[in-house]
Amino acid sequence: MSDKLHLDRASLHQLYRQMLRIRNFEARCVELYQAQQIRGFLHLYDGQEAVAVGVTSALRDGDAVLATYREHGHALAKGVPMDTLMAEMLGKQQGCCRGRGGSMHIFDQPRRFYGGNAIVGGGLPLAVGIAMADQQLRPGAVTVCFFGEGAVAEGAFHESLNLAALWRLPLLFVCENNLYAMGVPLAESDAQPEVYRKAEAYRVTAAQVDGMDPVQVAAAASLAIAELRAGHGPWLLECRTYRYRAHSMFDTQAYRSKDEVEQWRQQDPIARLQQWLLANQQISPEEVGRIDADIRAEIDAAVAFAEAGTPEPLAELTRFVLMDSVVQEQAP
Amino acid sequence: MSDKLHLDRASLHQLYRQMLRIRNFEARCVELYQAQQIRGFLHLYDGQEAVAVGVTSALRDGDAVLATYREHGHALAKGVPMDTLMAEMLGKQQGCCRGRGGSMHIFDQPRRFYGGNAIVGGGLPLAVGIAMADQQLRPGAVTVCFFGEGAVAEGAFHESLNLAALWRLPLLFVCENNLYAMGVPLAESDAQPEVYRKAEAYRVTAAQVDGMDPVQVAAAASLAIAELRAGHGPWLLECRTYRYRAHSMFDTQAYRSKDEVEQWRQQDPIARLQQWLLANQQISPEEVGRIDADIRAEIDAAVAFAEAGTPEPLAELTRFVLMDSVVQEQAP
Amino acid sequence: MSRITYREACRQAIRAALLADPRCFVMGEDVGRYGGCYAVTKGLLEEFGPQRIRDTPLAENGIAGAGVGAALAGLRPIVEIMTCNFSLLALDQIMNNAASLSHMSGGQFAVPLVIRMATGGGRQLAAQHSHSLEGWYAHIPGLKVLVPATVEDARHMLAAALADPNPVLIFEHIVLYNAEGELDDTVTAVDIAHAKVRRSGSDISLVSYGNSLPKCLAAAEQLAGEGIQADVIDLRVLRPLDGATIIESVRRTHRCLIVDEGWRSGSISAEIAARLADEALYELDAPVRRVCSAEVPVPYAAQMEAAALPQVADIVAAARALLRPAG
Amino acid sequence: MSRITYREACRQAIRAALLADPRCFVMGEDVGRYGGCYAVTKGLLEEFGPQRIRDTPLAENGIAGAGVGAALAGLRPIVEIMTCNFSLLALDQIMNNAASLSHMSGGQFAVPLVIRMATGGGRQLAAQHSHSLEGWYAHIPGLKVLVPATVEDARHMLAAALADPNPVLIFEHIVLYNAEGELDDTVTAVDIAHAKVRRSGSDISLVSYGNSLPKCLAAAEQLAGEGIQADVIDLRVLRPLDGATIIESVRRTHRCLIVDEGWRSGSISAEIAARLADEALYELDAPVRRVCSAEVPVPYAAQMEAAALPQVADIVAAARALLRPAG
Ligand SMILES: Cc1ncc(C[n+]2csc(CCOP(=O)(O)OP(=O)(O)O)c2C)c(N)n1
Ligand SMILES: Cc1ncc(C[n+]2csc(CCOP(=O)(O)OP(=O)(O)O)c2C)c(N)n1
Ligand SMILES: [Mg+2]
Ligand SMILES: [Mg+2]
Repeated sequence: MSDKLHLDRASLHQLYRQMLRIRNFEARCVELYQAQQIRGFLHLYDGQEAVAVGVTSALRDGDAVLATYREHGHALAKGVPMDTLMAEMLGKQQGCCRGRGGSMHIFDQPRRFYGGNAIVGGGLPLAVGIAMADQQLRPGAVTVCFFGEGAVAEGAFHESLNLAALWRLPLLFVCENNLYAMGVPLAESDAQPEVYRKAEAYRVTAAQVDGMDPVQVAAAASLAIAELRAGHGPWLLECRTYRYRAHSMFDTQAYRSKDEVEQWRQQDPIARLQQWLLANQQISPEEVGRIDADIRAEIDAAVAFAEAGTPEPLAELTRFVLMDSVVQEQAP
Repeated sequence: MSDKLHLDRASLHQLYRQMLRIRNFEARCVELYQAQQIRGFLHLYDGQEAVAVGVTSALRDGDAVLATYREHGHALAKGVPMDTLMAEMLGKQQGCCRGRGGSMHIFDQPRRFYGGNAIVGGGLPLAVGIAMADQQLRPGAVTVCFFGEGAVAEGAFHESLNLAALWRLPLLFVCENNLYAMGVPLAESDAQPEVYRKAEAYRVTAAQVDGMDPVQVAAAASLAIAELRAGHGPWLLECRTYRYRAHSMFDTQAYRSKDEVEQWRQQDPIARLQQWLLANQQISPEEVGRIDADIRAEIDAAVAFAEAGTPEPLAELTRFVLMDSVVQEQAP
Repeated sequence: MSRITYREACRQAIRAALLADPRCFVMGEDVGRYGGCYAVTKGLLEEFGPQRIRDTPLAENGIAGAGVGAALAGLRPIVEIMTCNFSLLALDQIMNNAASLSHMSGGQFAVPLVIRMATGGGRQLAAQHSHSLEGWYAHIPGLKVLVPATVEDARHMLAAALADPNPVLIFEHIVLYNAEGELDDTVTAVDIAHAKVRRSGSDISLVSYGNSLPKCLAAAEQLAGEGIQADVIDLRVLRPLDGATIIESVRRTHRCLIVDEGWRSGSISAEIAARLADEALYELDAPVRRVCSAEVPVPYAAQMEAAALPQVADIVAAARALLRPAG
Repeated sequence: MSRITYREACRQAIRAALLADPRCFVMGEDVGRYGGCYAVTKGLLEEFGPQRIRDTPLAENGIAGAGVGAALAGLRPIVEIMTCNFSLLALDQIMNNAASLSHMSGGQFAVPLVIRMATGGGRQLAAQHSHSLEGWYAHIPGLKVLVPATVEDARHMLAAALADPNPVLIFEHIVLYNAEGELDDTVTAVDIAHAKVRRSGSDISLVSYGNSLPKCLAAAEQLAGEGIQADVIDLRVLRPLDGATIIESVRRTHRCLIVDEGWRSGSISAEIAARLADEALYELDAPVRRVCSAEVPVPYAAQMEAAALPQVADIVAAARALLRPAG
């Protein structure tokens, strides 16, 4: 593991715990999907946990986050409660979006988690606007927008980076470069496969980091976010990472070799951090066990909460198509 | 004038003649606009003539050109006959688009002039497709796509450069950087105001030239087009230029100073080329006079042709909304 | 009463909104230095400065999305998409985010965003600059769609739109900008829920909006000369559509002609006719007719453009045919 | 006769087109290696190679525009915009270029382009992945809009679309991909101009298309059990709309129910009702009714999604009400 950033024991434990929470939460989601309790598309973050966890470790409560349809990890890392998240996955009224959103549309207003967006690149312009508002209304707050390397080819990426740069917005663009957009490899989706180098076209500061290393990600994010808070304009962070499984729950994966997947699994951020922590006496086997048990309990509770949830009554179908008030501005 | 490219006398005369044709054609358009014979929007190319003329001087007949709503210059330079062009400006059946297009939508199928596009950035994706087809059907042919620096902020620019680069298309992107998009100066529309540097984000070869110097433009275009014909992939050429008048026929021009306009007028490509040719004995005063007279006659004839034209009958209103055949593939 | 242009009414509306709420700002292409492509925002940059009158690059999708984000996070953006022709580039943000976010998030967020755009034909701007897309936008749940036709609505609808917690699109007709009208200074607010009867008559209902309203009023004038009294309804709001006012009128007139600058097939006129065919079928003494734009990309030449768009003569002829069927 | 899935019929159609014309190629996101997001193009990359099965980056506007350009310059592109939800990003190219170019250029160019996209809801994919936009696209002059509902149309419409000199959009319903049907091997071509009566009856016309067709057929079956004979019309082509076939049916049944997965207001069902209210008013013995999607962004949860989309029971109930009005 990198030692660029000197993290204390508690912070390292937190990185480890958060990654494991995400990994195990999603493992349970897979079971629930197979049991047909979760339906629709289910995009797993399996392998990429270091990115969301590393970046959000540098955030404060009032900061905003936007992600994609592969956003369970970002939601959990940003503090969305696991029980309302799981209830949403099951389409229950008790879900954070009352069952309307599902896996691809997780929102959490109190945590400033602005989705969950199933349109590739669709979150980037939103992030620009949120950062604009924050620049004026919440000095010091930053917005982080996560997206895949596939999104980089979309016009929305280009327009958003330019706007953010022109207006020096406190906006961190995080490209989760997992090398594939569904089945299209990076080299066929982008003429410049070093994504971070795209930032030069907007005179935006950029860095490329090992997205399998939560400490390196956290270090880079901390640096970038400190700059953002100081008002120095947007950053682009490219995190090289990998998804272990199919794009959504199933595809033939004819576009890549088993070997390639296996090689990336060798660099698993969770296993490696655990080994490092143990080898360096930063964690005890008992602590490892305790974290594991805590997470298991949290997940069990979330599933129980979700399963006990009720369906939204059909009479509510059209509720919230139009709103009566600007809810996010009312005292909670 | 630059002497990078050693042009013979005839070629220099041709550059001069073409620029003057465009300048004087448009001067007449202004009169016709004031007389309300031309209506709608009228975007003048006044000041930018060196760009279209310089670039097209490097083209062959079978090459394709796309431009914007400011496209009279490109159309004339590409060989669109002045009479059908003028008839189109007047909305006559004898116009190249039978009066349906007008100033902003000049098309000429035999000359492979694919418009005339009133959506900023709208021509770029089309150019990608044309170059794709040519790569397969017309080896050696190239496509040139002209657009303003304002278009560079549009997603379409980004998507098109990436596609062209990935597929190594024979496509020359020509950015006519006249420093303003309507009233917005370059520094406020683009975080990276050195437009040619954007090309690096797609690993596209690029150059920046003085767009007020037709010889420099021609030299750069020749080089680029030779590379394109050899199959080496797309180029971006940024031509720094200036429009002397309002964006369309009238605006208050509060966004720039009279001084600035005056300074650019000092570098007028037509006046400078004329002076240079005279000073270097590359043209005689008589030849200058003859060119002038030729052009005047051509314009008079075009106006006469256009004025003698007839309105498209209303019974034809819906004709060509749907086509019966792929006309461009039939023998003419 | 004061006489002002529609353009000036739009300008006053924006100015008043900026004065009333510090969270409100204008963002769009050439809204600042240039003063707006139709000169609606002229002078506002000087008065309010570049943070509140924000010139943007050309990036319709980015700007629309930024408007949504800014609305989510506490501002009150007035986004100007210069004309609806360019709004096609912003449709993803408008439909998939602005219109969907509230419902999709289970009501956690409202999107108090206003998007203004110019619409319509009639100035020989040809195919790519003459669309009338307001009726088409009215298909999208989660949006409100306003079509001010009078100086009063141009002056006051904006405030109502800004007070609304939902994304509201306002379509201003390019031909109306220069139109003048009397503004009643005692009126300080309008609703954005109802259609309005602009002229009363009992023989036929003429239903329209935007720049078709003055055409209908002119037609009604002519028809009156022939002894035909038209009820002229200004829809004002295309979504949610005020079907009740239309049906109430048809119950009185038993005949309906809808005038709509959108292309005929699938236009808002179709929705109105469909509602009548469902909810007021037995009230109809004649077929429901429509005068719409011809189904062509609007051509440049004057005579062809005029033929493509609804004209007073077309309205008069269609109304007459409904009342005095030939043969 | 052979029994195949709709997906397989789509695949065979593409394969046949590629074999028939060297100018024809497929371009889109994940059409190659991945085999298409709904596995329609599986195996084609291996057979035809990367120049004819071209994987693209994510850039819907760019791809659609490139398709227009390629069509202008002599190729026969089949562009796949993965789903119609993403096509909003391509709308500028579709409306302002593909649909307008022929007319705008005075007939100098045709645009022989086919764009395929998946459409519809019913798989719990939620708001941003469940739009039914085919009826909305049918508003645009210059386009043709096809909605294959049967394996025969899935198999043969593409060839007709490619032979057409105009831009043709084909909407394939995500729920139909797995549906099986009998393909008559003696049929080698279909027209793309006419609606078809899929079941004959004299009591009521059920008009629909796409995934609403099997629902209407199931409803007709149930209604037959109650002694109500439904004429079931499959629109097949939403633009240009075959109004004659609909009106001919209504002349026989005097009652019409339109079933459409689009949002109700401004859907293609509205256009159909409007045509009836104009051209067949005196044939109607009952109001024209519509069963459409609820006007909401389609929600994720199963029971809410089902409630949002047209269902067989809704069709049966609406038809019954038209024939046996309560009270
Ligand atoms: C605009 C748009 N186009 C296409 C899709 C379909 N799609 C969903 S995910 C995806 C791949 C995205 O790849 P990337 O951005 O690298 O993210 P990853 O899935 O690898 O995390 C595609 C093509 C979509 N959802 N939105
Ligand atoms: C998509 C789109 N947005 C906005 C406009 C309105 N508009 C027409 S020209 C123009 C400025 C374009 O500037 P630039 O690209 O620099 O070209 P120039 O006019 O300077 O030649 C604008 C904003 C448009 N036609 N299309
Ligand atoms: Mg990826
Ligand atoms: Mg410019």
